[in-house]
Amino acid sequence: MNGPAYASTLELMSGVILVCAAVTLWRRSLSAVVKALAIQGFALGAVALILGIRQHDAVLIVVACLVMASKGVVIPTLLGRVVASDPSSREATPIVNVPASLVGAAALTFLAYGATQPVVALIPTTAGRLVPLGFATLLIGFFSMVVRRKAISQIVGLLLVDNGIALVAFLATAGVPLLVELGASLDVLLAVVVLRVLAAQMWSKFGVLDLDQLRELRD
Amino acid sequence: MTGFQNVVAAGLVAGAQIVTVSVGGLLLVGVMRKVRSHLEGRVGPPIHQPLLDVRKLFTKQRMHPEQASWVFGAGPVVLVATAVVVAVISPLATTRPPLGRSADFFAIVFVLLLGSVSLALGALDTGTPFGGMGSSRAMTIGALAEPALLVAILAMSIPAHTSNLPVLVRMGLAHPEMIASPARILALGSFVVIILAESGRLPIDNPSTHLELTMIHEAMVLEYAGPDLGLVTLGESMRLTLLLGLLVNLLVPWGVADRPGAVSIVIGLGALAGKVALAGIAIATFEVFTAKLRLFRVPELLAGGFVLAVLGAVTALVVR
Amino acid sequence: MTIRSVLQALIHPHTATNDLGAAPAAAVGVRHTLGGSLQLRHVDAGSCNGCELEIASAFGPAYDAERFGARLVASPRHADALVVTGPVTKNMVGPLKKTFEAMPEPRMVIAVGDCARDCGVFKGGYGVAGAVADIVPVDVQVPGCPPRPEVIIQALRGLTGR
Amino acid sequence: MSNVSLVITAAAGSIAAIAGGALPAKTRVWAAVVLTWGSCIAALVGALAVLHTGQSSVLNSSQILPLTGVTMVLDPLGAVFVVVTAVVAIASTLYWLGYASHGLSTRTASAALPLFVTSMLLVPAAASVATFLVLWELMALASLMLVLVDQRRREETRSAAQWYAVMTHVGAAAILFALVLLSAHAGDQTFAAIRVHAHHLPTAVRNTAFVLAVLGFGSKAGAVPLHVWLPKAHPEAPSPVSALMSGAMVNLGIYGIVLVGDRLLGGGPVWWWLMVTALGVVSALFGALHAATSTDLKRLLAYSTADNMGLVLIGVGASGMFAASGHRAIASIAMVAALLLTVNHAAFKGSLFLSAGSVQVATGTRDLDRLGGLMRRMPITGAVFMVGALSIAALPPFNGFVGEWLLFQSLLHGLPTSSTAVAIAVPVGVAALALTGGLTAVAFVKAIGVGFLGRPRSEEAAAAHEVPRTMQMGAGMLAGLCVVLGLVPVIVLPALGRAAASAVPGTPATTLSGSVDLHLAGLQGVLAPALLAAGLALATGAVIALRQLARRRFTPQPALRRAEPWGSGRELQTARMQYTATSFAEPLERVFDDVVRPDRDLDVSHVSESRYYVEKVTYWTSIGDLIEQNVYRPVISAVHWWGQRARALQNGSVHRYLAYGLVALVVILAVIT
Repeated sequence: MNGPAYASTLELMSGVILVCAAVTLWRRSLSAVVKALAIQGFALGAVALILGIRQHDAVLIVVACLVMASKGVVIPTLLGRVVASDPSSREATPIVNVPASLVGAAALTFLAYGATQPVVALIPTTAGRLVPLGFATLLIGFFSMVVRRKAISQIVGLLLVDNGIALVAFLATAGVPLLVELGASLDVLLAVVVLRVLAAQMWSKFGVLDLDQLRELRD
Repeated sequence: MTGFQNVVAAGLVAGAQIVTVSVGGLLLVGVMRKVRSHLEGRVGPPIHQPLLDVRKLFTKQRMHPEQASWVFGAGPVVLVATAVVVAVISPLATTRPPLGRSADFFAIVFVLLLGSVSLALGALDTGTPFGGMGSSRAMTIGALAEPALLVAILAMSIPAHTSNLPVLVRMGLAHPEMIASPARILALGSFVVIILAESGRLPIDNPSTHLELTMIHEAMVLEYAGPDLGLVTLGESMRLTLLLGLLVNLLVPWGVADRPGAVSIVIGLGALAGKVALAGIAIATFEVFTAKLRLFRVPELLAGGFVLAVLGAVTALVVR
Repeated sequence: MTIRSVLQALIHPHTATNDLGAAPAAAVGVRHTLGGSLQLRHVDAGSCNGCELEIASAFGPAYDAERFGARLVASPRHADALVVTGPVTKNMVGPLKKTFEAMPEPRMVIAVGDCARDCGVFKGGYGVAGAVADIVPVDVQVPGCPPRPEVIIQALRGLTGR
Repeated sequence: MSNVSLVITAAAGSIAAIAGGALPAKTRVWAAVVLTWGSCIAALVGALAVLHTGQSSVLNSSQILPLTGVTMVLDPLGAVFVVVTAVVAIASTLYWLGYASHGLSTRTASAALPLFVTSMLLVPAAASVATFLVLWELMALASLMLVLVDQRRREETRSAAQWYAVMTHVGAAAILFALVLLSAHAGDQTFAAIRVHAHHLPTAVRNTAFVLAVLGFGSKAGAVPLHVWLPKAHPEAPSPVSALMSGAMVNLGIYGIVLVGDRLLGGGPVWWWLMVTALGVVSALFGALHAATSTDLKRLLAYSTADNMGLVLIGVGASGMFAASGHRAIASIAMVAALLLTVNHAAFKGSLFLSAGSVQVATGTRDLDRLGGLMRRMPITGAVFMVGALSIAALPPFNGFVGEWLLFQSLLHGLPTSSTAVAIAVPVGVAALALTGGLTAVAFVKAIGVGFLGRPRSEEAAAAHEVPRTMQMGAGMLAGLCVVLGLVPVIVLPALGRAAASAVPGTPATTLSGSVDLHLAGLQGVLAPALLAAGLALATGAVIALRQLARRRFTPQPALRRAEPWGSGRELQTARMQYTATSFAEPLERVFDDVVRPDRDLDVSHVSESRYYVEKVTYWTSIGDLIEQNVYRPVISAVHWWGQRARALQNGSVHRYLAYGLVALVVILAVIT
């Protein structure tokens, strides 16, 4: 595809990924959060796809399809099941209230922008300039793991971190090797499955999916 | 063309835009009501019903509270006047509106703010609990919407190196990829949130509520009657139309007249009407399926809009 | 038209467009025709709420008085006509007068239901101050206990002229 | 000729002070005022000459001050501040004529006010460390005396004066250190010499001097967290003095920062100006938030002063950052924006404080919750306050709007070309500007709507009537300036351009051009405030005409009926049911609960017969200054604690004191040997 179209679609997809990260902090209803996550997965796949087409790199295209499948379909479906099984599937009282955490996300975005400038200077490509967005996604993921109570939100935060890393990897080093990406995805998939089981058990034990309840496991 | 002809042409364009915004604004409200009632399984009032209402209101008696000062009467007048000014100088049908060179986005925002401030003062002048309640809530929401709005403008202005609206629209026409840029899209996303807040639509405010305690905007105008109320209705519909018009022209500028000439202006007006009507239908449909937010959840929504704008600004910086 | 029928089929099973015939001649005592726009303020002066139910259904999907340009509003300042139901109880005399006074000229009063016209079964009750006409000038009367929505809509169309 | 004017200014001012102190009560005030006007007009003439020609005027004299002598150079930058001070002083002394009968006709006041004005007129002309510090201290002392004028009647005044004295002297100490440090390294105490040596100074010295200067001058400008004296002293001072302090004195804090940072040290690294910008952002937000939530009219105005100075500091900081990253043109636009904001602030805050004083005179209270309905009782004062409030809320067609537009433009155009740190600072600045604008709108809609509109909430407010002419004229003068500056800002912009050029080294003098339109040189930014205003006026006329024409078709009689406001048919409707300033700000208070930390108390008492019937509900709320409580109080208590300990040392016994002396002597000897 030609220059401007390539650039703008790439920027657009990276922007979508970042917005989805913000949406996970914005919305209280976990189902909406999971939807945002699915969209993010697809956008990530799209980024890989665009890069692959741009560089005529078949492996990268395969990776893109895998990413879309795992992060766009499988993981969200699993999480969706958990959410569906939990009637009180809302972040009713996050540790930091929503406006504050959104402002925090904005601050983190600026931080990411400032911190990645040296990296950007190293990679003078269209893709390289977008690295800050991936880094911001990563930071917002960490942040949402910190400020949210529900187990699902924790999983979502982890996935945001992973997506951020993946995006940075794609943009910085025109695509990671297939195996690495596969490994990462499977790794996360495993984590999700484990957490899903844990969540199910918590649900059966305490009837809530609130991490504060885990303290009770201690005694 | 001689200077005189220029002046005449500018006057004609201004008149065309004013008429379109004022009459079209009322029709837009009618369309939105029609869509609502259809989705609720009713026939609903005819589309021109708001026109009939306003015409009748102008023939009725004016009523002012005993203790009210001149500010009460000035409120609706200034509201409409600001809307008219914005209708003249903003690039709705053409990218060359009168005074277009000074049609700065920042200026337009503050002219509209003057309108809402004057209405809030009028509401406080009634000396009733409802007036104060309405203006307090409206001003609070307005204050919280302000940062999102200005940062959104900043995000749109960084790539264009100017905050001049006609230039922004023209750039959209010249470089379509600039519209697809995440900066512009994120900024417009937060702009949508702000439009819902500023024009008192769901989920921020329920325009058709009858319970005073749930009112935001309606509570400010409870005291106005006859022509004053007519002006308020007119002004509010004009503001909604202007905001939507700016939104659609920044999002899909195609159809806007980029060269002088009656034909292209007429086409521009038609395109504007079509685009704004579609936006209005979208909002009305959204409203049917949405519930009103609690007043103290509104800051969350606006903070979301703010974050969208900030992300837009950052992406604009990233890809600059 | 198609959208309408489809959506109504989806959302509201029986059609809302049951034709109520042409607009009747302007009702008695109307001083000014409103050009197809009628804003109403409803006051319950002590009704048993039978009339409220009928008014509600007159504005509901089935009868949909709004398509004739009538609309219930939140403040008497916005209203052209006052819809009063029920016999006026002693406690409601003041508020009813205030509401009437709060309306801008030209203003009308519609007494809906037999109680509003002549106190109905409550006539002579110790808490009843009188019929609506004893408190504020009535322009239109809607008979029935409770009046059928069609009748209410007939009266309203008499004012909107549509 | 303009150095002559400096002499006349000083002379007239001192004579005014003496006259105010010496003459009998009847003539005292008039004499002092007229002579002060003379001093102001002389300064005005000189400063305008400087601004017109761009030539600085120099005055050297070794006789006036012993040892050092006096060195005065009035350059365009200083001239701007002289003009602002002179105009505000003329207006508020005019107001003083009417106000004097309310406790300001004492000898102290009549002597201190001319002294205060004159010292403020001369500070921007001071061109040597000694001259500057002497005049600065004179200004501080005179203003302190004026704050204390009311102390017999109100005891809050004393604590306010204490806060003011401490803060202003800590600030003065910081300034003293900074300037002495510089002059010591320069080997000469004139500013010219310091400027020459500035670039050979070691970096540590430059940084220390600048930080100290920012602290010292920042406390004078009311920059958060050094603002604590401001919301105490400004409300307690008599209103003309508040107007002078808020309209003229705080500006000199800004002048000082620009003087040290740009003029003396010739600009510095980016982090200096990032610091200034951060200070500005914090002040703007904190001030605006407290202005929006405070219910005391003059306290509200004082906090909004902190907010406006914050915006000015954002402008100054932005100018410095752009200059440091090498964009002189945009730097000078930002500096012009900062100066324009200062001029505007002097105009509207002066008129606001003066009309607030009129309200206090007419009703005897500043508590918004006890005011209301004044627009009908005091139409002129109400209109003046309205103009000031709309200007400060940055609404067209008034002057505040142009200033904020210029600031926004400078930030916008400075952004794309600047380094990473700046690129992060600028959007934050814009967000702060926007939120401040919104909160200011809330604050002043509250001030007008609760204070002047609606129904009176107390007998005093109900009995209020218009104040003497001179007071109306004093306030009206500045309000008129708001309108003029809003319509044709180009009358001041060239002068401000020259001032900015003389402030930021190496910037073009003409960055803004145009007669009706306002162009940014070489950038796509145009504003036509006059046309905008004309359009608004035209549209307003057209709308009114439309309303009248439409009414002709059918006119019910009477066409306009005044009726009891609609209260849902409630039988009883009292003025106490209106929203008060407290309830108006309540939603905002909730949103920013973590920042303003209001302490509330709800007390419900039941009737003795049954606990189901409430007898009385008492709701009590107050908002303290978070920074004062969490930063200053601990320090004060610590000092107090040490004071207590120190008292243990001295119990009056002569022997113990002798013992101290002996111990000291022994120690010294031990050290020496």
